[in-house]
Amino acid sequence: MKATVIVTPKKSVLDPQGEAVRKAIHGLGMDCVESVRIGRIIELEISGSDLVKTKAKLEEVAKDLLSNPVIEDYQIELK
Amino acid sequence: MKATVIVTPKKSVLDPQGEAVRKAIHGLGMDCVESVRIGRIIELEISGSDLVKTKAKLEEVAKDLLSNPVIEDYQIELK
Amino acid sequence: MKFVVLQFPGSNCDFDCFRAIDEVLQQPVRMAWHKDTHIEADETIIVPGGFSYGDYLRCGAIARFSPIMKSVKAAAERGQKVIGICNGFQILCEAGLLPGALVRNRKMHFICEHVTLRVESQETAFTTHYKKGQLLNIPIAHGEGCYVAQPDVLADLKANNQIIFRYADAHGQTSDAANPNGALENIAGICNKQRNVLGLMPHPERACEKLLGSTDGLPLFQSLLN
Amino acid sequence: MNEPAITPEIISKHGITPDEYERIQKILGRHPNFTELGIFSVMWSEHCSYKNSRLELKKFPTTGPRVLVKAGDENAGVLDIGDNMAVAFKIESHNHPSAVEPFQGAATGVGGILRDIFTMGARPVANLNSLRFGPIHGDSAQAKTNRRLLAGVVGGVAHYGNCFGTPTIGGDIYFDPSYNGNPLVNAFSLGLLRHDQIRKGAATGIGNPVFYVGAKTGRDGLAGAAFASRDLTEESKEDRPAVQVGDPFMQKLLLEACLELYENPEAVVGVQDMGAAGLTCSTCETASRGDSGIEVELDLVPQRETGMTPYEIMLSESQERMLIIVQKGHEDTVRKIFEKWDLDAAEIGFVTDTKRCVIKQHGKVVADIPAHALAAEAPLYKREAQEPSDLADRQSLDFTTAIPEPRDLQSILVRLLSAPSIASKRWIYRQYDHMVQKNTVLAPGSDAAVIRIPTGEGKVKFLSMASDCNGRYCWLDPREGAKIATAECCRNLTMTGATPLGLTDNLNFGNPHNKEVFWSLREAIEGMSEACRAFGIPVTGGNVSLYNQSPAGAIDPTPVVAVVGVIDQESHITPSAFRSAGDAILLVGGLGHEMGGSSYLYELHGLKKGLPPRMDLAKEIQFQNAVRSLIHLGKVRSAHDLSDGGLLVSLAECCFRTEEKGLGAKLNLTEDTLRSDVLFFNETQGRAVLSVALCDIDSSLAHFRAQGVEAIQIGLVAGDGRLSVSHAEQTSAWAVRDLEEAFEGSIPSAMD
Ligand SMILES: Nc1ncnc2c1ncn2[C@@H]1O[C@H](COP(=O)(O)OP(=O)(O)O)[C@@H](O)[C@H]1O
Ligand SMILES: [Mg+2]
Repeated sequence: MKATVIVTPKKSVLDPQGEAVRKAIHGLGMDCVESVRIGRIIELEISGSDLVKTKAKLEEVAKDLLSNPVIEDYQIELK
Repeated sequence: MKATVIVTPKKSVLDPQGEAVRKAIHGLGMDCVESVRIGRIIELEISGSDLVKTKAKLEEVAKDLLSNPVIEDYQIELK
Repeated sequence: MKFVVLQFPGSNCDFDCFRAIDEVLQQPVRMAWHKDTHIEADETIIVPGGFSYGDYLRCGAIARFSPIMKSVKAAAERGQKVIGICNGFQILCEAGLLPGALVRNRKMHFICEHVTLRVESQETAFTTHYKKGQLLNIPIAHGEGCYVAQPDVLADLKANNQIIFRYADAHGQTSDAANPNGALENIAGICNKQRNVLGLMPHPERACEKLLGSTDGLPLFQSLLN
Repeated sequence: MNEPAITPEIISKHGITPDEYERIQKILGRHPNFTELGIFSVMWSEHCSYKNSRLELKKFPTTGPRVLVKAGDENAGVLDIGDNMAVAFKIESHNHPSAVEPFQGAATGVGGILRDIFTMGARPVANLNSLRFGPIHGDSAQAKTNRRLLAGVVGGVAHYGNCFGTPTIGGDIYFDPSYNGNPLVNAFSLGLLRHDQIRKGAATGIGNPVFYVGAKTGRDGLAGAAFASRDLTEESKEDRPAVQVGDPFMQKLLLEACLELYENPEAVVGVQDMGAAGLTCSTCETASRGDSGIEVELDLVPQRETGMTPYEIMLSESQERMLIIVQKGHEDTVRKIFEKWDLDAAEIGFVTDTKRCVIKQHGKVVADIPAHALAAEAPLYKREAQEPSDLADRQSLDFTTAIPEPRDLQSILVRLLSAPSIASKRWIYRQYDHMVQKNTVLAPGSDAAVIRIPTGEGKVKFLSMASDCNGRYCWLDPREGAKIATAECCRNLTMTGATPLGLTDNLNFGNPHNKEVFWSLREAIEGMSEACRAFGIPVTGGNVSLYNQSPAGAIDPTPVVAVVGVIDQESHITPSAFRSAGDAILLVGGLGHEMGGSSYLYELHGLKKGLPPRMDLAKEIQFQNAVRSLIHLGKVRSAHDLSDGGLLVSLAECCFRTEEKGLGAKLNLTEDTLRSDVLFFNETQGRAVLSVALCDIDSSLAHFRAQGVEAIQIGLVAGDGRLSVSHAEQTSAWAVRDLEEAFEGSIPSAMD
């Protein structure tokens, strides 16, 4: 199986990295970029075939390890 | 417009971060995870409506700034 | 020999480099703000360590677009000497002045400590005061100093004798245990093909005074005076 | 915008008591609106007003010939170090934010204290951090949580300090179950400045513009100050949006821009950072100090999010922001400098003579409060104190019957060295850039850190600093524990050759409404005051963090102290590790005997019991003066104090980090009235092991005799990499390499 976990900063939380990149993009002449938010994408290869169980476990891993629920949201895709 | 740029480490390049996370996932008891690769997801809000022009410019930004072609691949989604 | 130290927003070893040149090496040196573009034809350029642009996105990724980097590129092409230390090394790689890239340390942590380096080549303007195989005590301080490169690039580096420093143990062995960050083949510093651009993760400017624990970094700067 | 009506629930949700509400009404002459209620609630929170501790804090000695800015007057105290140079330093807690989000909580804690320092006009040149966690070894859920907290906190301290470019050169850390669920994160920073560079935070000059510089305001850390002033409960996890994210890069720019601006003294009237309660605190405090008023239009405040209410803007704790009162006519100087550094600089208001803080939004007044009443007339409480009912039980211990004399010392020493509170902290400080700025002479790992201070014209001085506090001692006897913390910190400095100059403290305690907690707070303050008076060092500032409780109860009383001292000559700087084989080892300060509260009892027998060591301040000072003067005579090759774990632990530590030389020690103790475990592991204060060259033994011993300090030679530095001790016809020996492995391996074995 392949899973993708996308972790992004919560909307109301400061994303200094996104802000720095937005300015840099303006510096490259692309002023039309109004906001930038930067997250992580984690691609996993998983053995086994029990989708339901894997999903449940992955949910836990995403919450406890891959993201920081205080400041980030996550999304899981499993196929 | 909203654009998403996904930057992932090239297969042939060492991804110490992914490796460290794989080990940590095993530590949480999810041994079935065989490999982990960690990339960045960059979400942009863009003003204007010229899709073609924006796409071209974004392509340039993704190549020059958002990714490092030595170690990373990128993918753009624009809508 | 005249030196110029670049200053990016977030550079924090700029004054350390300045002081090493000014106070210890006692050579003329000036600072250049990243928005400036002027570099004298007889200046050796130091791209200092720190966290240019907060190390956001990738270390050095944003700094390489600073106006002064065009002048640095031009100067390098003219054969002027350029040293990138730590974040400076990362910037030079991002700017394409040096091959390869620097990624997160394999244990993910920032590491600040003295390490042993082995001099791999004396054949650069930066290393004439060292001997090949000499062991140096020089500190590192970085979170993303793991050097990586594609196999063909590595082959090139070797073929052209561009690997200048490797991490080694006290006996000079480039063992895995002596590799602080997981760098490919223990690589700590490389130069370009023309041998006038040097990048290294360790901080030679922090190893120029006995009081601070080592003087092994000083010969690097002294080499340039020849 | 419709604001909630003021109901008793809303009032109590803001942590305001009915009495306090009445006081607010009296000050305003009317009911407050919602925004004003929020403003009072943060300004009158414990964190900002010290309402529960201020009466006690008055007991500290705060004056002295070197004091240039006194404790409490500005953002940090300032001390003269000679040659027209001064240091500004302070410690600050970020315990509760770190419990909820360790990485960002610790990072913003470091950011906050750095801002306090450069607000004073100083460039930060050194950081320390004092940490407390629950135990990190084992498979329990609690141990896992503690490891996550430790990793996050250390990562956060490193992230901020490393990027900002100030070396983190030391600190202290202890592990104890009382910190489960309530870790302590205290960050210290020290900055350097010339006397004429001291900046103050007063708003004066009617009509002078008020500038807001730095990061934009968002809904970060809403009501963080109020949050830090409540018990940590399960629900406080729900408070999570209150966590702010730090941007050390932005702050580095802010530092450089501010220091550049200060080079134009004619342009700057006053400076105040925006810490807890951001805009509220900074406007009210500058107006209160200047005996003036301030009027601000919120529409002019740079904002990151849309639709923010006055309440949200005033209470936001967004980081990396400062308020600057500018001399009228110099606005462009400010704008130009901040533009160079790519920072916002917005003129948001002006100084008035109304003595009121008037806040407007869209031209309409949304808050109007007398500045002085708000900032300086917070209620003060004299809390009730009562000695803990079980104190006698805690302190009672019949050591000889409770603990059988061990047969051999072999494994005891190894276990002590691998106790995380004693073991090497390298795993931590290796993550901190402790060398940036190129002035670190003694790095973390020594008794105290030492940095070089250029004082102009090629001249240099050296500063030594350390932080400390043994919470176990304080739980057993807070008065004595606080004295010991102060004395031990000074002792650490003395070992490096330094003379202590001043102290900053962080009082970490539980809920002050608990009489026993308040008693321990009072005891600690009185003990620390007594010690400071004895050493002749002023308290230049500090921080109080109360409500450090988890469901299991209060933390051990933890009055952390950080002391700063000066070394005039390079040749006086003394390391703690042995230097050469053949040197003589002296034990100074006596053999000692006190076992109460010791690491031996705790780590080997699981006992947190007994009367902790007594602190005889006169004797301690006599001892430290004698060691320092011998160092200044150039006779001391190495000096290391005895603290947690006692004599053998200190001796082992003296042998470490001598890899290339492979040093050891050969000891012979002829004393035979003490049990071996008492002799080797007692924690009697005022003691140290020194090494001196053979030719200096007699004169050194004579020196101590003349000063009335006990000293004996106990052995020699060995070149065989072995530590061996003979006592009472028994010899124990260890390979230093094995001991060092236990010492170095302990924390990594839990964390990696
Ligand atoms: N949290 C920390 N951060 C940085 N350095 C630390 C920290 N904790 C301890 N250290 C360093 O480790 C060394 C040993 O500390 P400690 O065990 O408190 O020594 P001592 O018992 O002599 O006071 C000191 O140099 C101290 O600065
Ligand atoms: Mg200690």
